[in-house]
Formats: sequence, C-alpha cells, structure tokens
Amino acid sequence: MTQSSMPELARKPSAGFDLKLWGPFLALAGLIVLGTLVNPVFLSPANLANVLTRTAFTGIIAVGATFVITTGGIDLSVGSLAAFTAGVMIVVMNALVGPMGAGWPVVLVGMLVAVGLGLVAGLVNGLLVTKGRIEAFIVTLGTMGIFRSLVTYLADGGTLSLNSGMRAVYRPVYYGGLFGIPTPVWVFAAVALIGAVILYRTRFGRYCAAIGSNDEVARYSAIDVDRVRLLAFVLQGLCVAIAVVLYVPRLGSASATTGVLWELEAIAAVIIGGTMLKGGHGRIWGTVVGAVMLTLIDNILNLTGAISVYLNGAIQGAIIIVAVLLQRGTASKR
Amino acid sequence: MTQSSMPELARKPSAGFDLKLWGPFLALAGLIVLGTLVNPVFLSPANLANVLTRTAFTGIIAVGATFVITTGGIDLSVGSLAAFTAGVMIVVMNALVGPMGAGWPVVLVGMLVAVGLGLVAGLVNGLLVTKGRIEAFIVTLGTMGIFRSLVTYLADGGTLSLNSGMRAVYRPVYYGGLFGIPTPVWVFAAVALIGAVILYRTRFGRYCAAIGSNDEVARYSAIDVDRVRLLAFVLQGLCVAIAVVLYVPRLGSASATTGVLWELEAIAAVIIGGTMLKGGHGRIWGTVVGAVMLTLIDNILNLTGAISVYLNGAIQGAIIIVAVLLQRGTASKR
Amino acid sequence: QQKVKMGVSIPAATHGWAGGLNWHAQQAKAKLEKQYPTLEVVLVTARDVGRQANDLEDLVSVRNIDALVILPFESAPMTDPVRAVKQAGKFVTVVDRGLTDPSIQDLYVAGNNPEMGKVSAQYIKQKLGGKGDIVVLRGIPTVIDNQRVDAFQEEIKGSQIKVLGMQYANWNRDDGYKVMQDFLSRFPKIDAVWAQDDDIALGVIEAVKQAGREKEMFILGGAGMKDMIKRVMDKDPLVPADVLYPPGMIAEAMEITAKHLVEKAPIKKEYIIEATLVTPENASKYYYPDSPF
Amino acid sequence: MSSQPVLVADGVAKSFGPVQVLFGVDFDVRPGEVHALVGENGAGKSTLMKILAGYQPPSAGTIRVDGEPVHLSGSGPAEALGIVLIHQEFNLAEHLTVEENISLGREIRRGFFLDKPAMRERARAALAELNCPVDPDARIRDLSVSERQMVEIAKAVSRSVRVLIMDEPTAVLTGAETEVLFRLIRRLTAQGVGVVYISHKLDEVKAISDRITVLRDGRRIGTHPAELLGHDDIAQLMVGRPMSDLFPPKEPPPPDAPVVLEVEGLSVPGWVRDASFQLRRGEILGFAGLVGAGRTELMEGLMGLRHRSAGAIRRDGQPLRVRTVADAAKAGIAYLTEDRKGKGLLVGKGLRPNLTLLALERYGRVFIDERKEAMALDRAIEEFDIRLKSPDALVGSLSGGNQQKLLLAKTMQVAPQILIVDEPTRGIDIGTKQQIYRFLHDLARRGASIIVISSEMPEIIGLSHRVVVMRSGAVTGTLSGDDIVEAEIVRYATGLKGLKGISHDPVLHA
Ligand SMILES: Nc1ncnc2c1ncn2[C@@H]1O[C@H](COP(=O)(O)OP(=O)(O)OP(=O)(O)O)[C@@H](O)[C@H]1O
Ligand SMILES: Nc1ncnc2c1ncn2[C@@H]1O[C@H](COP(=O)(O)OP(=O)(O)OP(=O)(O)O)[C@@H](O)[C@H]1O
Ligand SMILES: O[C@@H]1[C@@H](O)[C@H](O)OC[C@H]1O
Ligand SMILES: [Mg+2]
Ligand SMILES: [Mg+2]
Repeated sequence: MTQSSMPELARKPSAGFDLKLWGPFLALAGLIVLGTLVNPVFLSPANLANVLTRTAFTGIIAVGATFVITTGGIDLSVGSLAAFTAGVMIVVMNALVGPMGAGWPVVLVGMLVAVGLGLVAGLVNGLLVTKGRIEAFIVTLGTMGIFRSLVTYLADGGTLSLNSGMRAVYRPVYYGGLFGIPTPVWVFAAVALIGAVILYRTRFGRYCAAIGSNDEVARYSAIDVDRVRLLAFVLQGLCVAIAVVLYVPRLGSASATTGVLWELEAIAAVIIGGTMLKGGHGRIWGTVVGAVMLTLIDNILNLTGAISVYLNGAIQGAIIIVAVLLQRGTASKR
Repeated sequence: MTQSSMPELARKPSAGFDLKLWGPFLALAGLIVLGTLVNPVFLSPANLANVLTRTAFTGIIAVGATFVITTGGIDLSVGSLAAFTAGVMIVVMNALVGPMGAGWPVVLVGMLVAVGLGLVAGLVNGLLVTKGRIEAFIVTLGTMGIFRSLVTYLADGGTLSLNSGMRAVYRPVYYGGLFGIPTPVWVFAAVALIGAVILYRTRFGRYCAAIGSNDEVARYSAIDVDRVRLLAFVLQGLCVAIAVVLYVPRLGSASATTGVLWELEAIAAVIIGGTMLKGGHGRIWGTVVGAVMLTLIDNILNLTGAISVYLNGAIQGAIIIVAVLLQRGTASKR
Repeated sequence: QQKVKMGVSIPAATHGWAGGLNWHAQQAKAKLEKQYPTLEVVLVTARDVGRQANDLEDLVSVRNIDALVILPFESAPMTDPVRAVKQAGKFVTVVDRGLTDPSIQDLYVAGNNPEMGKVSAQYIKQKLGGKGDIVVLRGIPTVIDNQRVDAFQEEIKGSQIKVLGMQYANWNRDDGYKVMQDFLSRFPKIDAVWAQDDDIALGVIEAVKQAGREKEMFILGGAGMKDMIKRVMDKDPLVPADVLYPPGMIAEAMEITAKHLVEKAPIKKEYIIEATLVTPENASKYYYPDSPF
Repeated sequence: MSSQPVLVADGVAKSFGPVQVLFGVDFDVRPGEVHALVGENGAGKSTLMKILAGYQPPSAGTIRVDGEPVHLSGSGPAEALGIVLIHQEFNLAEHLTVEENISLGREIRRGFFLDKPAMRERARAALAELNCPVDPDARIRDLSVSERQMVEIAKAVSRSVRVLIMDEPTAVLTGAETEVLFRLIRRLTAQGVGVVYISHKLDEVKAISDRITVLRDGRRIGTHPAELLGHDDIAQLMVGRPMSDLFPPKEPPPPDAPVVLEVEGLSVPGWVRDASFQLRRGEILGFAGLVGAGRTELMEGLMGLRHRSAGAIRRDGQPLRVRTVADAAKAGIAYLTEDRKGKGLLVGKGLRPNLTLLALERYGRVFIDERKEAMALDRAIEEFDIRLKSPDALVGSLSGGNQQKLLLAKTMQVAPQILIVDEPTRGIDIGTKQQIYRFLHDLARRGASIIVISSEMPEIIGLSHRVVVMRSGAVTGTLSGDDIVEAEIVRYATGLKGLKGISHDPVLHA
C-alpha cells in the first residue's frame, strides 16, 4: 500500500501559542495584575491563602460539574445538596457526641455519612436522568428544590449548629494546613488532580467526552451510555460531599441559605474554563482557573473602596465578560 | 424504475397519539385534576383568572426564552433585566408626573422607555454573543449581574416606588380586564400567539430552529446566523419589556429583589414544555403550558394546608419531576 | 360551628432571622389553634414579593380568611396587595416592615429599624470613647437595611468614628466571613465591626479568630440569635452586646390578632418592640435555648 | 460542447494553515456537459468543489463565472449565480423536517408568512422526480442515510441551477436509485445545466460524463474526453500505477464449514419482519436490496442497537443474548455503520480517540496507555492507507474516504470473528477499495465470517460467497455460486421473484 507521503508539511499546524487553550490562564494573570494594582495587599500570602481556600468549595464542586457538563448534562442541585448534606452531617455528629464523645471517630462517621449521602443523591439524579429519560435540567431543578426544602425542614427553618466540642475537634480540617498551605487548598488540588487524571487518562473520562460530543456514536461504540452518565452524576455527588466535609468545620453550621447559588458559580467556573456547555469537551484545569477567577473578582472588589457598593455586581459582571472576551476574542482572531 | 412500495410495514410507527407532543398538556391536565381534588375552589373562575394572570410575567418572558433556547442559546439576564427596566420605567414616570401631570401620556412614555430598554439590552446581549463570540451563558451571567446592580444603584439599595397618582392611572393595566378576563391574560395570550406565528410561520422562526439544530448547515444555507441569533436576544428583551409593563402596575415598585430567579423559572417553563435545551426544536405552546404548570403547583400548595411550610419546595420539586416523568416516560415507552 | 380563619403570610425561611420567624409563626399557630378551638390559622410562606402577592390573592379568594397577619417581604410593593385584602373586608395586621400607606392596617406590630441603627451606633460610640475605625457589613439591599444604616450614620455624625469600609453581606454567614476576611486584609487596624445581623456576625467572628485579631476589636450584631445572646451572657469580649430585633414579634402579632378575632378583645393600634440593647446584665431575659434562632 | 465555460477555476490553490492541499488547479464546466472529477481519497476534490461553490475562499487563483472573475463570499452569492453543491458529507439539519431542509434559505412566502403548502408541494415534487417515497414532513433524524442522500439531491435540484456540483452523490445509492439520478442529470444537461460529477464508481463515471479530470495530490493530472478513457485508464491515472483485478478470486468455505451465526425470525418493528439467515465460518455473505429494504435495520436489530420484537440468535449453535453492542463485541461480533458521521465517528475529535473508542479496554484496564494507542494509530494509518496531513488533525477535516478508512480501522480494533460491514467502501477510491477487498478476503480465509451490506452491485457480486436479498423488510431469496448475478439479484430485490414475506432460507434448508 502506498505510504501517505507528505514530508514537506509541518507536524503541528498550531506550532505557536494556543490561545484557546491558554486563554483562561491569561485572563487569570490579567486579574492578578489588576488585583495588585488595586491594592498591594492582594499579593500577600495571607490574602492568597484566603482566596484559594474560599475557592475550594465551589472549585471542588465545579470539578464534578466538569464531568456532568462534559457528558452533555447539567446539575442544578449541587448547592442545595451541599446544604442538605451539611445539615445531615451536623445532625448525625451532634447525635453521636453523646454516646461516642467529641472526637475524631465522630468526625469520621460524619464524613462517611456525607460521602454516602452525596453518592446516593448523585445516584438519584443520575437514575432519573438515565432511566427516567428526563432532561438533566428538569431533574436537578426538581431535586434542587427537594434538597433545599429538606435542609430547611431539618433545621426547623433556622440554623443547624455543630456541637461546640465537636467544632473544636473538627476545626483544623478547615483552618489547619500543611507547609503553610491550608487543608482545603490541598484537598482542592488533590481533587483537581484526580479529576484531571480521570478525565484525561481513563476510559471513563474518554467516554464522558464521547457521549457529550455524540451519544449515538458512543452507543454504536459499545459504550454503556446510561452507565457513564449515571457515574458522572455520582462523581458530582461525591465532589459535593467532599466540599461539604471542608465546609462544615468553617462555620460549624448549615441552614437554608447554605450553598445558595453555588450551582451557578460552579457551572460558570466550568464554562469560563473553556468546557463547552453542550458537552463533548471538558477541561479540568480550565475549571480550576475559572473557579479561582470568580473568587478573585469578589476579593478584588472587597479590597478596594473606590466603587459604590451598589455597583459591585456590575463590575463583577463586566469583568467576567471582558476576561472571557479577551481570552476568546484573541483566540478566534488567530 | 419500480416505486419502492412497502405496504405491509407501517412507515410511521407512531401513527396514533403523539405523546411526546401531547405530554405537557397531559401533565397539565393531571395537575388540574390534582388541584380539584385538593380543593374544589380550585376550579372557580376567580382562582383560574388569578393563576393565569400570575403566569403572565414569567410566561411572556418564557415565550422569548423559547426563541433564544431554540437557537441553542440561553439568557440568564432576564430576571435582572426585568428589575432594571421596571426601575428605569418608574424613575422616568415619576420624573414626568411633574411636567406632564399624572395621566396616560406618562404611562405611554414609560412603556416606550421600557420597550426601548428591553430592545437595547437584548441587542447588547446578542452582540456580545455574536460579535464577541462568547458563550451566551457567560454573557448573560455577566449582564445579569450588571442589570441587578444597576437597579440597586438606581434605588439606592432600597425600593423605587411609582408616584401614587400615576399608580391610580396605571392600575387597570394589571387589575382591569375585558369580558371578565384580566388584561395580563389577554396580553399573555397575544404574545404567545404572535410567538407561535413567528416561530412556526415565519422564516425567522425556521432559521432559529435550523441554527439550533446545526449552525454550520444554516450558514451553508446562506442564513445570516449572527443576525438571527441577535434577533432572538432582541425578541427576548422585548418580551421582558412587555412583562415589565404588566408588572409595574401590579406592585408599583422595583428593587434589588425584583425578578430574582425569573430566569430559572422561564427556562424551566421552556424545557418542561418540550423545547430542547440544546436547541433545534422550539415549542411555544409547550412553553405556555410549562409556565402555567409552574404557577399551578404554587397555587395548589396554597390551597392545601396539610404540609409543613418548610416542605413546600420539596413537593414542588417532586411534582415537577413526576409530571415530566409521566409525560416523557409514557412517550418513550412507545 | 363556623370557624374563624386567620391567614398568616411571611417570607420563607431563606436566612437565619427569617427561619426564626417561621419557627415562631408555627409555634404560635399550634398554640393558638389549641387555645381557640374555633380558630383556624392558615400559614403561607413566600420566597419573593411576587409570590407573596399571589399568596394574598389565594388566601382571600380560595382560603376565605377573616383576618390577615402579614410580614411583608418588602414594604412598598406589598402595599397594594394588602390594600386589596383590606378592601375585601378583612382585618389586617402588619408586622415589622410597615406599608407605605399605614392607613390600611388595623394593627401594626413592629421592630424599629431606625432605632436599631441608632442604638447600635450609640453603643459603638460609647464603647470606643467616641473615636475609632470601624467596618460595616450590611444586609441585603432593602429598605430595612437602608433605614438601619442611615440611622447609624446619622448617629455617629460629629464623632470621630470613621467607617473604613462598608459592603453587603446579605444577612448571610458565609458572606459575612468572606467580606470580613477581606476587610482584615485591607485594614491593619479595626476597632469595631457593626455586623447589623447575628448571622453575619457569626461569620465575622470566625474570620477575626482565623486572623488572630480577636484582641483588636469587638463585634456588634443584631436580632437576638440565641448563640449571640449566650456569648453576651458569657461575657465574650469579642461580643460585648447585641441589639434586639426579635423574630418572635410575629407570634405576638398573631396572638393579639387572634384574641381580637375570637374574643373581640379591644386592641391598641400599634405595638412597637423596642430595639433593646442586650448586655451581660440583662441577657438572660432574652435567651431562648429551644428556639432554632 | 465547444461553448464557453460557465464556471472556471484558474490556478486555484488552497492551504489549511501550513498544510497545502491544492496546487494551482485549473478546472472548468461548460453548459450542458457532465464533467467528472476523479482522484484518490484526499486528492482535493471536495475542497476544490467547496471553493467553486463559495463555501471556502481559495488561497490563490481566480474563480470565473461567464468569464468574469467573482468573489464568492459564502454559498449565498454562489447560489444566486446558479452554482449549487451537493456535499459529500450531509448538509442537513437533523431536527428539521425534509421539507424544511429542502426549503432552507429559500422559503416561499405569502406576504410575511411562510407558504407551507407551496413548500411542501415543491419538496414533494422534487422527491417524486427522484422516485423517493420520503414524507416531506418526516424529520431528517428519522431517515436512513440513503434517504438523506436523496433529500440532499432533491434539495439541490429544486433550486434554479446553472452548475450542479455533485460530490459522491451515489456513494450510498443502489443501482436503481443511481439510474433515476442519471435520468435526472441527463434532463438537466439537456436544459443546458453544467454538471460536475465526483465519484469513485468508475463505471458510473464512464457512463455519465463527457469529460474527465483527474486530480492527484492536489494537482491536476489531466482532462480528457470520456470516450478516450477506459475504466483501467482512469484508475491508472488516479493512483499512478496500473491496477490489477479489483477482486481477489473467491475462495468459498468448504460446504461442511460450521455455522457460526444463525438468525431466526428476527423482527424490528416498522422495519424488518421475520428475517432468518445463517453465516458459516470463513464465509462472506452479501446482503443486497434496494434502498429501504431494511438491511441496515436488520443488522442493527441483531446488534441490539434497535428494538427487536422477535427473533433468536445462535452463535456456534448456542443461543446468544445480544442487548447491546458490548454484548455483541463479547461474542466476537462487530458492526460497521453506514452512517459514519452520525453514528460512526466523533468528527470533533482527533484520530487516536476515534480509533480506539470501540475497544478502549484493550488499551489499559484503568488508565489509557496513550503510547499503545499512538502505535495502534500508526499501524492503522499504514494498514488502511489513511492519508492525513497532520497527526493531530480532527477527524472532521479528513477527506470523506479517509474517514471511512478510519471507521473501518476502528471496527477492526476488536478483532472480530464475525464482521458486519454496512457500505464498507462508501466514498473510498478504487485503489484503496482493492486493498479493502483483499483485506476482507484474507480475513475470511483466516477463518473470520463477514457480512457485507452494499449498494454497489459489483461489490456484492465480486466479494460474496452467498447473497441474501431483501425487500421491504423481508428476506426474499438467497443466492449462491453461479446464481450470483445482477439480473437475478434485481429480480429478488424488486419483487419479481421470491414470495413476499418468505422468511426461510431456501438454499440452506434445501
Ligand atoms: N478544514 C480542513 N482543515 C484541514 N485540512 C483539511 C480541511 N478540509 C480538507 N482538508 C484536507 O485536504 C485534503 C483534501 O481533502 P478533500 O476532502 O478535498 O479530498 P477528496 O479528494 O474529496 O477526498 P475523498 O475522495 O476522500 O472525498 C485532505 O488531506 C484533507 O485532510
Ligand atoms: N413501508 C415502508 N414504506 C416506505 N418506506 C419504507 C417502508 N419501510 C421501510 N422504508 C424505508 O426503508 C428504510 C430502511 O432503511 P435503509 O434504507 O437503511 O435500508 P437498507 O436496506 O439498509 O438500505 P440502504 O441501502 O439504504 O442502507 C427506512 O428509512 C424507510 O425510509
Ligand atoms: O431578615 C432580616 C434580618 O436578618 C434582620 O436582622 O432583621 C430584619 C429582617 O427582616
Ligand atoms: Mg471528498
Ligand atoms: Mg442501509
């Protein structure tokens, strides 16, 4: 057979700098410059630690959302699931302090409960989507209401607070750290790393992208489309649980307001990071950058007193658009 | 050549009742039965008029959203745009009461301002999406923050209230009616009808579906894809303006909390109605039914006193899922 | 025997204080229905103004109430819908957030928002000796929030108290925590924090502790959440006082209205619940350990 | 024939980034002629046509219409000049109906509103002209690929056209449909329409064209009057070497070869009724039939890709449960779809993930071994002669034929003992076709069994040891040995022979 012979052609058409790929990172760099200009304190290690720690919650959730969105789905229920999981975790831990005493065993049980709940919730969402054949948007809109309602019920409309003895034990999980870097940041990094490995290096990750780009092709390629979709939701549930495990020791409480709008933030982080809302192409590192960007914008606005508080939201919105405009605009001009 | 004639095999497996098409209507019927069971008053003309009038706002917005979603876009900014438009309208009318006196001319100017603003906002969203080449999700997430912030600024963090003389003049637009049917219901019906005509009977409507289905094909068919996308956003802006024109006489005020989460409701109505979130297929009548269903669920919950207030959200969520499950489930079993 | 129906419309439990409100309303419902066998209380909650207006329509047209107790989501927009209820011939009790047309209501039970801002300012002024740097965390952009902040600023005028920064924290713990973290990065010296709300204050406390700057400042919240009252009681130096704005006022309003409905008891037109300053001396009087708030 | 050309390409070159695919090509179309364009996969035929029809700008060179240089900024201006292209890859919006697609961009209006009856009528007329029984209100996503192709053709010819460019219109059409198309082409040329015809079916090219231009590696090799070129000449000009026999000599399995797959009474509601057949070890079993005979649906039913209402499947005599493609793969059965863009390949992704998608578990239990994948890709590129200009190319940027080769390579990744190929050489050039036939032949000789569904009669006849003929969803006959001739197949396919609804396999049961 004749060898295809095109020796004169360069191997990589985009030998230079791939702006589509690097766009989010550039936008992030731009924000960091902006932050430094606004207030030099911005670059202080303490502030950066704060920013990254805050990012951890929605960031971890957004890693999960990257999978769901890559398969072409969407999960609106993550914020309320977080609240519900936090609520149940607190109730369980408070109940166990009596018999077991305030200590690590109770925390561990609490964590297990959170993880279990996250997995089950993901399973429910996933089953309704795959077996029930309902759009993910509607399913998770429904479960969003359900979880939110359940935590309100659990808290009797108020706030569930962790037993103070337990708080002391559990606190370091949020406030502690290693080598000067707070625990949540480590966990976030680990989740992102594992997420990246799963998305880019495993069969499951491949299948997610294949399903999102054309589920018929996936079906004809012997992929169990329903199972992969289901697993993506379960993974999302797990990510929510991990976020909650870090969240509870922060304020030691959960209420009807916990996690409100986290879903929007998580999805925004994913999309800003370059994952396509229609599915088919996911980018974990982009998601991480997207999540950090969103926190940074808040942080920068809090560090300046120049703007009327009323207009914070407008500046935020404008920065999001401009950041993405620059990154995409430049990319498409190539 | 022999005509391929296949008499013994039915060409259309779905010769009978198309459940995919009629699903939303069936679900609606189910809700109505449920409502009647819960409380016979449900069917009273007064209650039905109330329900339909309430549906008008998000219903009208959802008609616009049907176009945007059919083209494969999404608009998260509608709720805050509604608030902002209402705010500007009130400010303008209040300012004109002095020179022009409280009367219909002022209302008309206010309406024109609202419509103008809606169109411009739609244009801005549309231009950023088409010329800026940014995902609609991000653009409208940004403008959502911007509009929300602007109304807060306008209201100085508080509430903008319409001059009481003006209110008296303007009131009938919401509270009045014709042949026993409230004005907002007439307007809603008109908007839905016009929307249906545009979507189903004009080139523009067809192009929306074609673009949502496959924008390359549309481009190859010499369709000005950007223009159609832009127009869909403008239409959405117009619908928001119309909703606001009906909303302002209802409560006579606007604040930072006006229209919060309307975007979610509008999108939900569209999707429940059978329009595909990924675009390519829009259904105006489905949207109308979806919007009515969402209001009905609230209404039914108000008609019964049986459930803990905290659990309202859970019941709502469950009803949404079950209604759609029944409608889709039956359809896919065919 | 014909039942008397009392409709109660309040905002849904979307944040701590509103949660307390819901809890007290439910307690009162149970208690009153037991106390008056002929009374039926219909309790509805709404998550926005539009829905609250819908609820009023439903209460009148399909639930057929005789009286309405309402804590309006917001004052101005709810004025007309409440007027419609009044015009339908119902007895109307307004709680907390007054209507723009007070002539509509038969009874008004309220906390005092401007007073709350004023009392808070007076306390901070006095405690700082009329001089110091403070930060303010506001609620949600609403009239209530404006009234409190305006009155607060009015009161510190002329003193040497300087407001370094002011941001919305939306009556939310998480937001309180975040905003305070950033204030702490931005300002090397803060003498006091006016958090205006106890949920925000709880977030602020954590941020301050994390930064290890507890010694530097004190925090003044507001509302009377049990955790905060407890801290005041326990003489926590970080939380030396609190200003009352009790969600329990809904229960009071329901009780007075019910009594009037059933027993035709005569009533005053207005009950104003003062924005009392809670200090270690009087804290035990305001401590309800069983309430969720 | 000596009239002035309507459409001329003058020294057209085209590069995608650093990759140049056309080098100063001259080409012209005269009114009333059929000008065929042939060349190997990836030679640049489709690219040249897209440039002529305004879909892509040339990197260098000029396009002239009636002698005047034109700048075709998009397909709109080109269509306004009467230049219409039928794409090699489908250019239809899946969610829309047949009528909506046919009218797309050229809706008929009455006042402000769409005149739906008129457009439906226009669609019906265009389809009727092609003897195509598709309902104008059917959605594209519910059509088979051959029907979609007919819709594409109907869409093109329903416009006012001066130059009609057809990029492999018959790749998925059977002889009968092709005949209809040819009649249509002759009618158009008689009216003075110039036609450009691209095909890898050289008999068709010989039969229909007046002139033939050969393209190789982006360069024009020559243009010749059709009557001066024989079948073999064209092939030689295309591949640059003399062509031996297209089909290797048949080696039917011994009569006692075991039956490896037996299908009995399989029905797919709405498509296939009570179909039965057997497949032996080492056998190549052809499936023939007209468009719409239900061959694809039968195989998809077999693979668990469609709902079966009845039917038993036996593998090596044992009952086999096939609910998903994965079940089939476990039993060593693989299926190559006829719908390469819709069901075969992820056009937005690179070659490597596409190649291994069906057999990913062979590339690592948990983590994917990308090196192994890359090696597999190198091997596939070599074995199937996939021509690509850059290894990180997206599948969508490959030429049609090269996509098809990749799809074949993908299917072979599972090393099936039973291989079902549906239109396996769709869009593949004659040189590569020969390689693929040899490949299938060798596969069978080494003991695999193969089912070939094809619309190309020569392919069915040249390859198959036995041929099953279907009509209207039923098996109407099975031919073997010397009975495998065109006339006989057509008789069964059109219902002249074989009782309607006969479901048993007369040859095997004899
Ligand atoms: N958009 C594109 N980007 C990069 N390369 C492209 C693009 N489109 C085509 N090519 C390349 O140009 C070359 C010519 O492709 P073309 O589709 O014109 O071939 P063809 O002659 O039509 O082949 P076939 O017979 O297989 O259809 C191929 O190598 C192809 O990979
Ligand atoms: N009763 C019928 N009336 C009209 N058309 C029919 C009927 N039954 C089947 N068809 C057509 O036959 C098609 C069957 O699919 P398909 O064309 O793929 O069959 P096939 O034998 O595989 O032919 P192809 O060569 O096109 O692949 C359907 O899409 C449908 O349009
Ligand atoms: O919800 C508000 C509460 O948080 C604040 O403290 O007091 C006023 C309330 O309306
Ligand atoms: Mg081609
Ligand atoms: Mg077929």
